[in-house]
Amino acid sequence: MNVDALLFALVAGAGIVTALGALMAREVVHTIMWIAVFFITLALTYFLLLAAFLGVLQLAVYAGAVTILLLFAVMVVRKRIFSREAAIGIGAPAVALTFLVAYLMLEMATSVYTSEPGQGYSVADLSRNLFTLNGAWVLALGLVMLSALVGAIYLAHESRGKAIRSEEGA
Amino acid sequence: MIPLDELLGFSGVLFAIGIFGVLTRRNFILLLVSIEIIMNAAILNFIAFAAYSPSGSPSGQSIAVILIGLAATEIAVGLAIVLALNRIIGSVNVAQAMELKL
Amino acid sequence: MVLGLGGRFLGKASGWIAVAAEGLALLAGVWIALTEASASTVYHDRSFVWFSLPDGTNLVMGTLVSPLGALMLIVVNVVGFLVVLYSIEYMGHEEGLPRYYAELMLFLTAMNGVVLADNYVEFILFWELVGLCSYLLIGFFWKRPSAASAAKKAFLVTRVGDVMFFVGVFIFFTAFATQTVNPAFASSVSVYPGASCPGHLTPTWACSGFVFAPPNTDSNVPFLAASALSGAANQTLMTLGGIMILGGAAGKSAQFPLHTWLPDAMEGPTTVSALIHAATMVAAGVFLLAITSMYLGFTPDAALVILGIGGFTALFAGTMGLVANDIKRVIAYSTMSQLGYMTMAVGAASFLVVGPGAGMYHLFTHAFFKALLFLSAGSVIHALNTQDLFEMGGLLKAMPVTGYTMLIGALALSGVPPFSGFFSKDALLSLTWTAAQKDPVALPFFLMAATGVFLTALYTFRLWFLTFSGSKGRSEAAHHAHEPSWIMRAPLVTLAALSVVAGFFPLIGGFNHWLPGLSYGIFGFTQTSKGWVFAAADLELAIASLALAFAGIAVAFALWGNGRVFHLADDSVWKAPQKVLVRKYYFDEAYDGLAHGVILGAARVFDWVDRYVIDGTIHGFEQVFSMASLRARRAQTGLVSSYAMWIVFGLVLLLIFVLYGIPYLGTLWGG
Amino acid sequence: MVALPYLLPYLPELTLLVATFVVFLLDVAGEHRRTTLGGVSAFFLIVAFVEVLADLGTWPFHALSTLPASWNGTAQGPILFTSLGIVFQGIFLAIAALVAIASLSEAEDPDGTPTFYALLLLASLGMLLVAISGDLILLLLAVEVTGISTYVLVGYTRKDRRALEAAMKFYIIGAFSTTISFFGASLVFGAYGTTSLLAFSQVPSDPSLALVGFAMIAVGLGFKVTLVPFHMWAVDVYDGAPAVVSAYLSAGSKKMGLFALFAIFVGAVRVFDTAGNGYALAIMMGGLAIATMTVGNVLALQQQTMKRMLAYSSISQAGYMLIGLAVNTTPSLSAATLQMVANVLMKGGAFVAVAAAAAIGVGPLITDWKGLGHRRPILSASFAIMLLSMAGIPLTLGFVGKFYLFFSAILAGGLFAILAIVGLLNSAISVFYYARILKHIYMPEETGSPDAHGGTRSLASSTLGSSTSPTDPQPSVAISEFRAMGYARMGVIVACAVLLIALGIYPTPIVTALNAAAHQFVALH
Repeated sequence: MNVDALLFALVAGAGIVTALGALMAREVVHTIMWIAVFFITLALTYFLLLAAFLGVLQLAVYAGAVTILLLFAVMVVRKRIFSREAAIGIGAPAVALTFLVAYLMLEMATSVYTSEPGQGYSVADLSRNLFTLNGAWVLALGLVMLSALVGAIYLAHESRGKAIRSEEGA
Repeated sequence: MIPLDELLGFSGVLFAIGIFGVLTRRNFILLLVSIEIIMNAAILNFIAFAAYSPSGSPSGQSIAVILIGLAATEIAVGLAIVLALNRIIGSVNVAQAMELKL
Repeated sequence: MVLGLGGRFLGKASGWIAVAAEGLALLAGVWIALTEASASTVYHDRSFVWFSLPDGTNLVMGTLVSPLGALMLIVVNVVGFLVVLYSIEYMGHEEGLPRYYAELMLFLTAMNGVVLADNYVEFILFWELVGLCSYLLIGFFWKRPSAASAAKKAFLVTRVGDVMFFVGVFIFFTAFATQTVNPAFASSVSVYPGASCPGHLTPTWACSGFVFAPPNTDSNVPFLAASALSGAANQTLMTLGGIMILGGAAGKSAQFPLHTWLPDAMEGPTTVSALIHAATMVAAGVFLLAITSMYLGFTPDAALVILGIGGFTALFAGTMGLVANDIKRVIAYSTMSQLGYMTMAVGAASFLVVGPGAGMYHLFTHAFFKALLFLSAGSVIHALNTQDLFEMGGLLKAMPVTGYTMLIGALALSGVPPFSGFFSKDALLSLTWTAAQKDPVALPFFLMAATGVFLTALYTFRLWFLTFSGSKGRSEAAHHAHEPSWIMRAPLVTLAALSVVAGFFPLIGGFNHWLPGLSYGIFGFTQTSKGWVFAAADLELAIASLALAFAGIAVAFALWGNGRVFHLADDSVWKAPQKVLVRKYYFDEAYDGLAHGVILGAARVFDWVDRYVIDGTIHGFEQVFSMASLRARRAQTGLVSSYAMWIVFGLVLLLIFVLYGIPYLGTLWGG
Repeated sequence: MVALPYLLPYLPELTLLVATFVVFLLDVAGEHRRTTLGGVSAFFLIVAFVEVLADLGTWPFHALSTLPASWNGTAQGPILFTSLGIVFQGIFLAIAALVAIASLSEAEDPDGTPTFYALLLLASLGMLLVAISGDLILLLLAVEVTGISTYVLVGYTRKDRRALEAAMKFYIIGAFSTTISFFGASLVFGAYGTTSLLAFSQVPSDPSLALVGFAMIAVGLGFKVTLVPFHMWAVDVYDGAPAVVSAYLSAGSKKMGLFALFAIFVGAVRVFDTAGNGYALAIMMGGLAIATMTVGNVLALQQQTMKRMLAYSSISQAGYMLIGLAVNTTPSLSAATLQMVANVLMKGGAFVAVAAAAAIGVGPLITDWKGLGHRRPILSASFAIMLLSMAGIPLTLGFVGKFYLFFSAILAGGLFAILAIVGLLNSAISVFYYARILKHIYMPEETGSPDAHGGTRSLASSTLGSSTSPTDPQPSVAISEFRAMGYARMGVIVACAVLLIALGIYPTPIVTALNAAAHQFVALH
């Protein structure tokens, strides 16, 4: 077993544990901590895959920005929120479906086998690909962000008229 | 380098965990987290496939960059919606918002 | 012609505009029909391309004035005109007249469209429209819940038939699309001007002009031989297709399993009943079978089924007519019964591979006397404001015109010479007899039909005697009855005249090709290449049917004549056989008690079947769907996680399909 | 180098982009009136629509070689112009313009109005991008542009609890589904090494990876198309959202999802069929279509409120249209597109009609429409035409579309006939509930009912409606009917009804155009 495989086993194990931990945590704040670690494990995976730029991006955007965003939301809502609430009625089928999906995914994964060595790319390669050949993606992402901006500002903003219900505790 | 099938297995398990979260959690923020887990599984796939790309093209990484941006954007909108809803029903539990049914 | 069709849209304002428009249409229709009769070629216009398929096939909204179409054109527009005229007074006091006339005009437009369609697509389009108009018109009196539900029922039941019709047409299309027709046969058919397909006759959508018997040729030559198909068509598929087409026709023409809507449809205005549910729309089903009969010729099994359904309906509806007390319902059952005859005749014609002339002949004559019966009934209802037969009686003095015209209609319906019904009924009976000789399977149905002749006379004259005979009425209103004005009388008289003379119409030279294959019967006249010659081969049959008709009239007279009241379908009807014996005032014949016991029993059984089995099935379906709907609604819990779960469920199904199902399919079909 | 020739093909998209910024500028300038903002939006949408029509009229309107080398319609670039895509652009713009005009009659809302129109324009821009995507990722991103915009549009009356709840549900299910489809896209990318749509017609070395990916994409887009069992959000969302937004979702974003399915699966059929020896994709899509038609229709039977009934009927319509993909021939795609054109007019029009009725105080229940036929003849007649069209009654475009669709299934022969038969049976079932509504509308009202004349029971939220409807003495006068329910709204409704009939009687030109477009589309993949 080479070092890569060992490291990956560790990182992947940590990823799975933290993902589950995030979903099982009692407090939402704990969830966010778990998920931040989860994001970091993925970033490590990207480094192992020789995608250093992506790893950095993952750290910055996910482990940084997204986590903060979620934390911010929790702060605004200011509630101790039930996370372990009973999955009423659909718990058993949900678990069954989950295992079924996991099984199918693993089944699919075993069909793939590559013996060729993997490769890394320089940031220059990446940006050339992203901004010339696939510039339309960036454009479309820009549009997504534009509409998200318009929508999020509008929804998060208090309306100019009176609010139906004032915010609690804030 | 990590074998592709193991990577796919990892992302597949993450996918299943995300689905499990979406199905069982009632807290909107946890739902967002679950969806993010799935999205990360997808991004992992793209990066993995880029690493093993036969044509040596970094397209997969490009897509991963785009998806990271997309996921963050999506979360922002989701949080805006949940804040607006929280103002009215005073909860972020989706089980509290069940007026529309049957 | 375009003027005639377009003119119909004008009739939005009120009755007289509608009368004028329909009058115009009548003139146009008659003109078209007469042109057809005298022309040497069939008018066939396929210039209006409705839409084209990617492979270059065009769906054409063509106009085909075929011989059968010309016949129908006359029927539809003559009856239509008279009914619209009649409506002026009859409907004069109702609300929503513009709606009524608009719907009536739309109906007539659609009906003309059906008649002039040159392919099935166009046919289906107008056919559906006819169904819609029927729905609207039955439900004209929205205020009555019964009318609304009757409208719904009519629409839904015919819709079931329509689905079958679609499927049947599709099946025929696929069955024929892959077949090439024997060129020798094709060339022999293409001498007939209606065969518009150049060179070869592939009944595809691009080229599906309805083709009928070659006109004016020796009609003993089968117009289509089953051997015409070079390759063996898939017989099972063809039979299925034929039965499906029958389903469509049965829906429209109220044949056995799909008949339940017609009696209920009597909730509509009487004029509508006369026009739609007696003369035209219901005839569209028979017309459909007639124009399809060249295809049905390929499937003797389907033809036999059609024959059987028709024969059975003829008897079945006849017995039902015997126990109904509502004047309109009696006529409605009689309509069903007569439509059964027509269906039977077309089935027999297809079975024998001859033209569908006999059935169409009956359709033609029936349209007039049935419209006449309905309109006279309407006149009675108009005068009395009741539809119950037992509240009428003795009206002959007060309403002589109505009474005598209705008598003519009744005689025609019963099949008494020289009224038109006799000829056409004789023609179709003798055709069926021929079919029964060829294949004994048809024999029971022929016997049913023959019994039907007796029943027809019986219930028709029950109706007439109860309404008009006797010296005084059985209700207050009946004493004060009076004739309607000339606007209502004129159509009655006209129709009565037509009922008398319509039977002779095929004897007129130049028109006989309108009724292809009509060589059997007509009171012993047989069509040959030399014209109509007297050949007494079927004389026995004619006499037998005449005897049956007279027997029916005699029994009716004995039971109900001269104002006698005999409640055949009393409430305590299970005791009826005893009652018959107890109340045999003037007659002592044993057969009577027996006959009525049997008939009544049959009527009861049929009624029960109708009410519980068939209606029950329809309601059952409604119930099942409603229940399923209610159950399934519960899944819509409002909880977003459960929606997500359904998504995952679907995802898992799809994944299983692609991971295991598709490879399995690969091995299944040999890798 | 001159930029203009390179930009010319993108004229409709650019028009909408300009329109969005004009709306922003107006917002910043303090202009919040519907008449201005909506008018501007509608104007630009119509301009874009005309541009699309001009494109269609002169197809091929430009040589692909004039495009930038990396963006032209080869397998390399993400942009791919197809004539069917242009047709769909027309459909998207038509529904957007319809919604923009109809929404002029909505209540004034100084806060929400600019957002509403900006998002409407952005969502339409996303749809236009979907129609010219030649690349899976661009396509999914464009779908997401529309998705994000519509999530917010659903909840844009943000004080309304039901609307927000609908937005929340829509968002969760939407985000979940798109994420699944991105996961699928990653697998497809892995199998092919590229995301170009044109590449999907080859069979990759690892088909099972691609198949799983395609199945996941089908789930993600099936959510947009409201295929059963991915449909459950739709009913709640259509119910909770403002009616014009429901119209947009039902007639617009659903068509976008269908086009995306077409764009992906028309090529991908070979992967399925090579692995499964024919019929595999047809079985999958056909199964979904059958489930969708049947469940939609059966559930519609028991609905009590008008919007939920329309939602279920909309679901069943999606099932009919999916037949086009299951059959996957030129006529069937053309027929499905024709059915979508019909759907824009009838579903869009019907939801707008619901909004119009709400404006004069008609409640949400189907029974609340009782007797409306006598009070509001124009609205009722138009609505009745739309219902008849949905039921597939002749002389309406709905009939033509449905007929052509089933016919195309028959033309394809074999097992596809099953789809046609199931479709026919379903349209027979659907008559049950359409007829029920018609019956209510044209039933005479009970005497003594408080709202017997002139809609005095005015629960209208619309200021426009509530101010005029009680003083509406002459219900049969067309002018007053238009005034009570808003000129713009009524104009849209009547125009939809008239077009349904006109195209239903003479669909020839549109069918010809669609056939040509579908032919090119199939040949390309």
